[in-house]
Amino acid sequence: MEHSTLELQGLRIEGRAGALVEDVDLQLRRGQVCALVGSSGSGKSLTCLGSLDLLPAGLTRTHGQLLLDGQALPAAQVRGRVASLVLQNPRSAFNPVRNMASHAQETLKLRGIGGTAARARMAQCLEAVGLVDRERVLQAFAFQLSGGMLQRMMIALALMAQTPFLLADEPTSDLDALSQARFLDLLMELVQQHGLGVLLVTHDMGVVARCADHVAVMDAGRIVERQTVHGLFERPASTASRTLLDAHQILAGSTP
Amino acid sequence: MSVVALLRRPALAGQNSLMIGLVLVSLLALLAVFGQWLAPHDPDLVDLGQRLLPPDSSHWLGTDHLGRDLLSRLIVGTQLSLGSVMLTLALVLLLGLLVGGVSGFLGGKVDLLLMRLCDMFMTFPTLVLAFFFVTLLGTGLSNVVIAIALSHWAWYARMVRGMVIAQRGREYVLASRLAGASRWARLRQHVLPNIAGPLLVLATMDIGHMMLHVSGLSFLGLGVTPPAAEWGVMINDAKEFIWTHPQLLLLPGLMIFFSVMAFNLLGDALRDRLDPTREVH
Amino acid sequence: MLRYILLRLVLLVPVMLGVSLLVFVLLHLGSTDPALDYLRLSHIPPTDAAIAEVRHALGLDRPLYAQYLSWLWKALQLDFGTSYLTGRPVFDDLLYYLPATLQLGGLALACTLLLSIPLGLVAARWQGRWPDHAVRAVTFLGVSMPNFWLAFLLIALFSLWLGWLPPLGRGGAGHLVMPVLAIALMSMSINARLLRASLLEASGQRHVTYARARGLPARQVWGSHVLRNAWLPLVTATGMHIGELIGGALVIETIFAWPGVGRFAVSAVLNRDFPVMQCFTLLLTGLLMVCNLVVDVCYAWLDPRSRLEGVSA
Amino acid sequence: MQQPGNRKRALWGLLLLAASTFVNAEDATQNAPTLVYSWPVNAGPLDPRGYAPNQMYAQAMVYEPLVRYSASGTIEPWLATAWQVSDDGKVYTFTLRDGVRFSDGTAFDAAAAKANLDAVLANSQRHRWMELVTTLDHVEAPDRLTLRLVLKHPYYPTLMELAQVRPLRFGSPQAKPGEPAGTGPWMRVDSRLGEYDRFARNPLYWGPTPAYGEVLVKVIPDPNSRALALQTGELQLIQGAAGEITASTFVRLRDQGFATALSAPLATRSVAMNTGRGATRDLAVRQAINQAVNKQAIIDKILYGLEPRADTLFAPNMPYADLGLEPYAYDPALAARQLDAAGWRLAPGNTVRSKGGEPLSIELVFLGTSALQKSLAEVLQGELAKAGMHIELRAVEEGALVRRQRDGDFGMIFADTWGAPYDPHSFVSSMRYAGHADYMAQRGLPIKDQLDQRIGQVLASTDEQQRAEHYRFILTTLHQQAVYLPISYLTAISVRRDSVAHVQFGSTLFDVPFETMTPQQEH
Repeated sequence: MEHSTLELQGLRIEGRAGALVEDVDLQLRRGQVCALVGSSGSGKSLTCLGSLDLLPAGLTRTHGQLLLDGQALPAAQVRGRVASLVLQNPRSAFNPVRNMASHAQETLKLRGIGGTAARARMAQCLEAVGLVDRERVLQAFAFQLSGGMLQRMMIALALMAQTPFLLADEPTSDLDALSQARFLDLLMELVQQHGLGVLLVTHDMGVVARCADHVAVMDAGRIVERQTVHGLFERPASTASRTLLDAHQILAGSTP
Repeated sequence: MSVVALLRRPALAGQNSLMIGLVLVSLLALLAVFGQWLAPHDPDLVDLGQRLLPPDSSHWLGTDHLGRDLLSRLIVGTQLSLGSVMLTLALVLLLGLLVGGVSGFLGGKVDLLLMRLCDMFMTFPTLVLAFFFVTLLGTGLSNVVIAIALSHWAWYARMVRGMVIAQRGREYVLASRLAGASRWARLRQHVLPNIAGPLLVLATMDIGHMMLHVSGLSFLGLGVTPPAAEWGVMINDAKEFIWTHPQLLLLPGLMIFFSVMAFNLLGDALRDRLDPTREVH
Repeated sequence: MLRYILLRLVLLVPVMLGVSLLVFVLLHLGSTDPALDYLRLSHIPPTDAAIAEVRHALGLDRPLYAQYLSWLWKALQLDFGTSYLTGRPVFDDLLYYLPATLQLGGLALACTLLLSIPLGLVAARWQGRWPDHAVRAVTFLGVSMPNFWLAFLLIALFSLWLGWLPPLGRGGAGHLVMPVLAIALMSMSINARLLRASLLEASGQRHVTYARARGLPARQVWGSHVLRNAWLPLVTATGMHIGELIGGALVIETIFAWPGVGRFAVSAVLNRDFPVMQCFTLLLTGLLMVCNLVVDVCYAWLDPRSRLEGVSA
Repeated sequence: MQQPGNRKRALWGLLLLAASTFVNAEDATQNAPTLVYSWPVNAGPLDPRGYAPNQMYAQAMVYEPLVRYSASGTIEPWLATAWQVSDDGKVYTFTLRDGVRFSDGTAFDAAAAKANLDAVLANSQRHRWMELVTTLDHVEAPDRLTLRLVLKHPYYPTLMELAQVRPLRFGSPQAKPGEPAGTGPWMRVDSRLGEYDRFARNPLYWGPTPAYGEVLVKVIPDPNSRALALQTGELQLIQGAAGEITASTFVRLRDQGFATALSAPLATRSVAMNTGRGATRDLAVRQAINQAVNKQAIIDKILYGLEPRADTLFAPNMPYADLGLEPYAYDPALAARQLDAAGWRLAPGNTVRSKGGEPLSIELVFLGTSALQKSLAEVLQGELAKAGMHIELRAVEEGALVRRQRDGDFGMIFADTWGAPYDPHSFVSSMRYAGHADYMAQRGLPIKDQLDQRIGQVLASTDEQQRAEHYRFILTTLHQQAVYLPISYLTAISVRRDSVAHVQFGSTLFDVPFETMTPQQEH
């Protein structure tokens, strides 16, 4: 477990109409899930993408530093080597004109793995994420697989990249309840067995209750509260967390 | 995606190109509507004594081969040129979207037949089609508009069809299918906005293309009934004076250049405003 | 896929039949009579007697359906009749003239692609900066400049003033440069803009962000993810340009005295040479439908969705 | 077979060939130089009696008539050295030139001449447009060098019609199909469809040997390209009256120092007015139109002074046309007074005159594809608008123009005369038959029948003096009734590089006398 912490310090993202995200600090630890919650438009997705400097044209990351065990790293070296990403609607995250095998080969080639070793690695990772029908999935294109399977394919790609950390941007909001539950089980299993450090961006307090160790609450581009998951559910300090919890109580009523 | 994000989202083509586009288009619209009153002289007044004059105090841009004031003919010509092109574009976009959309969306037999219909129309060079129309209905700009539209809509239909197929794979379309939205609603809400991009570009570039078709056809005498002023016809009339008085051809050419630029800048800016695929989650 | 191609080729026949009937009806509905054109070109005064004699000689006095059926029957045996004006077999002349136009059209298409792709790439790559604006200015110029004007400018520059190139006629490579450029400019401008738009659209896709997230180098992201998707609208556009280039050839062949089928067709249209027009539109339909088929096959090969989703384009 | 060494070279050769298809090498090794001319289309099969697509300039090069029409308008002996006309004007006896042979070697004698004329009579359905073909009864060849034509009734223009380019010229009866042979100074040796026709000197020609060894006629359809070809040396000569180059281009080349020339008037550029329909029924309107148009401004500005102003239907240098008719002077005020007198009042406030509720509006039909006619039409519209007449312009293409001329579907329409050698007799003769703009234009005239009768008499008259009298009546009536608005007399233009000398105009609109031209050093 050589790398233990991945820190994000002082992230600031500016658009043409001023700052969208201001001095956000986050800390991810291996084997733990840090949830980043907030209403939609609070900038949580921007933070997730901004940390890896994956912002679309027109938005610029003016400040922000990534530290691996305290040592500063440029985002380009973190992407795909230290941290992987899982996106919201998986279907549009895959290149429509290339099949899953080519996506996998691409990622493995980056790690210097090719030929039979690559095929073995692919088989192993797909097994790990529960994609049993290996051959069909690898030959398939994005529009031929369900949302749940594609989501798990993303996890498989992260495993292939052997990145210690994983940033998940609302991975479950587009899935039906069953695939959502199966996806979260898989995530928890990877956290416990492989010591994966996960940043889980969501607005669903149920998911937070089930997986997260500690929580950061964002509102209007700023982090307004930082708590352990139990602390948050029992004593929500900021108004934003209270509104999120009230909405959750009405819907599901589950607590950690 | 919240409305705030939509507005704040950066105009990729840059704020100023939207401004220039809007200014030019409104200028052209102004010329088109108030042309007659803005023109300093009567555009159709033939005066052989004043023939082929260089720009001077009374004729700011000089006179054409029959002594008519060039500036007035350019201004008044806006109405016919732009009007006919807009009409043609509207016709072409309507047909293209309809046939292309239906064909791309439904696929199967319908797609096959509609595409063969497209092939039939695509094969008719505008010239041949225009000639048929003229022999049937006589000359005049309306027949030229129909002829150009009939031979151009197939372009758009194939483009739209290609994009609709590409978009159909997109997840939100499938998601809305799950939500039971009717096909037509799906087509309108999800698929069409996404094909606005390349379609807008094709339409704005086609403005110049179609105007030159009018000029091309007027060598057959098919254009606007003389002596009315229209840029395409002016270009064709100036053909004879290419070597001695190039400005007769340069000026209408410039007007077409500015029209294409205006609508293209506007098109680009609109596309970036409209284009949801660039949204940030 | 093979079954689909065969289906498309089989469909070629009904469409060409449809086109031939449509052309026949449109021609004969037209108000004027080819006999008049024949007499005009022969400097014979068009008296009633003279017209009747020519109409009989050209077989125009037979009922319409008989004319069409006899034309169709002979067309099936590749005998497209003789031209009203020259009396020469139409099919042989068209085949004689076709290579010249295909050479011009083919090179113009190649020139369109060779010029528009780099311009489109440059415009998209440095979007918003001066290369983008430069390409945009060139393409606007390309769209608003009549091809005959460009042709005369080129002739004035390269043969009149510099004397490098022959001003007209068909012959060596030197004869090809100017006509090809004059035809290709319009299509090249439209193509460059289309490529820029689809590149920008493709580069904004989420799967490009995910590719970068996976740490792929920029060159690979641009090559295998952005470009692969940007080609699609281009393939469709190429199919369209073929029709447009042949249209452009009609004018340019007249100016450069290029013995192509375009000029032959224009004179046939102007002089109501029905057999030539009938055969020319048929030939053109066949040519363009085959081109569109090739384009669709390329499209299906490039885009698995249309291939695998059973969408027979 | 192929050594390995140069297989690469062969491949490279193939590639070059594919890229440049074929190079039509210009074989200029002939001792006598080649004259390079151009024509919009190929010369065609060169059938001596053939119409479209045979081009008349080529037929005039290869085939010769019995008698020739000289530039001054007289008839001179050619293949026939002498001829006698019987007293009753019905029998023409020709003595043929001896020792003349066709380019394929067969002799030109009475039998060969009779074979050609009999072929014309056999196909009279197609050739009946020429009056002589319908009046010719039969042809006799009493001996080797005597040819006798027997007519049904006297027909004075017989010699002029024999002089025309077709159909009454002579091709070798033994000519193999596809290899035309005539007695003329040139014979065609090579032709590439859409590119060029090459004519070489006829070695067996009976007349003076041309200075040029060959005439290469390149196919160039576009007038602007043709001018450029002359400037860059691809062409040496542009000559003709079929709109080879535009008037402005002619002036530009002349100012650039090219040697140019204008021919004598050959035909008349005119607008026919429909006396049977619309406002032009009224003589006052037709005369007012003739007076309201400033023709001199049109000549100077649109035609650059290349075509003299026309005041009468036929130019004075045409046979029987030098009548001293008093022209309609340009006098818009007089035109206005005449219109007022005729009841075409201009109500205050509006711009178009009207009479009894009918507005003075006339439809002018012109050829849309001709830039010159479009300019002329727009000028006429402008000029007549000043006199309170509204002209509705209708652009049509060639086929529709002929149809409208036939059907009389016009208020005013561009209708040029046919030019030498058809003017005046063939043109006037055609006025009698439906199917011409002139017949339709004149139909509304009360004395139309009397006119037609006089035309019949003029063609049949054997007495020169009587014939002149008939023509005077016909032309004076047409002039006084102002059926036409003659604008200018068409002339042929000629522009050449310095490498060509002794360039003369042909005697008709259609022939180009290459045989008289001589090469010289281009300084």
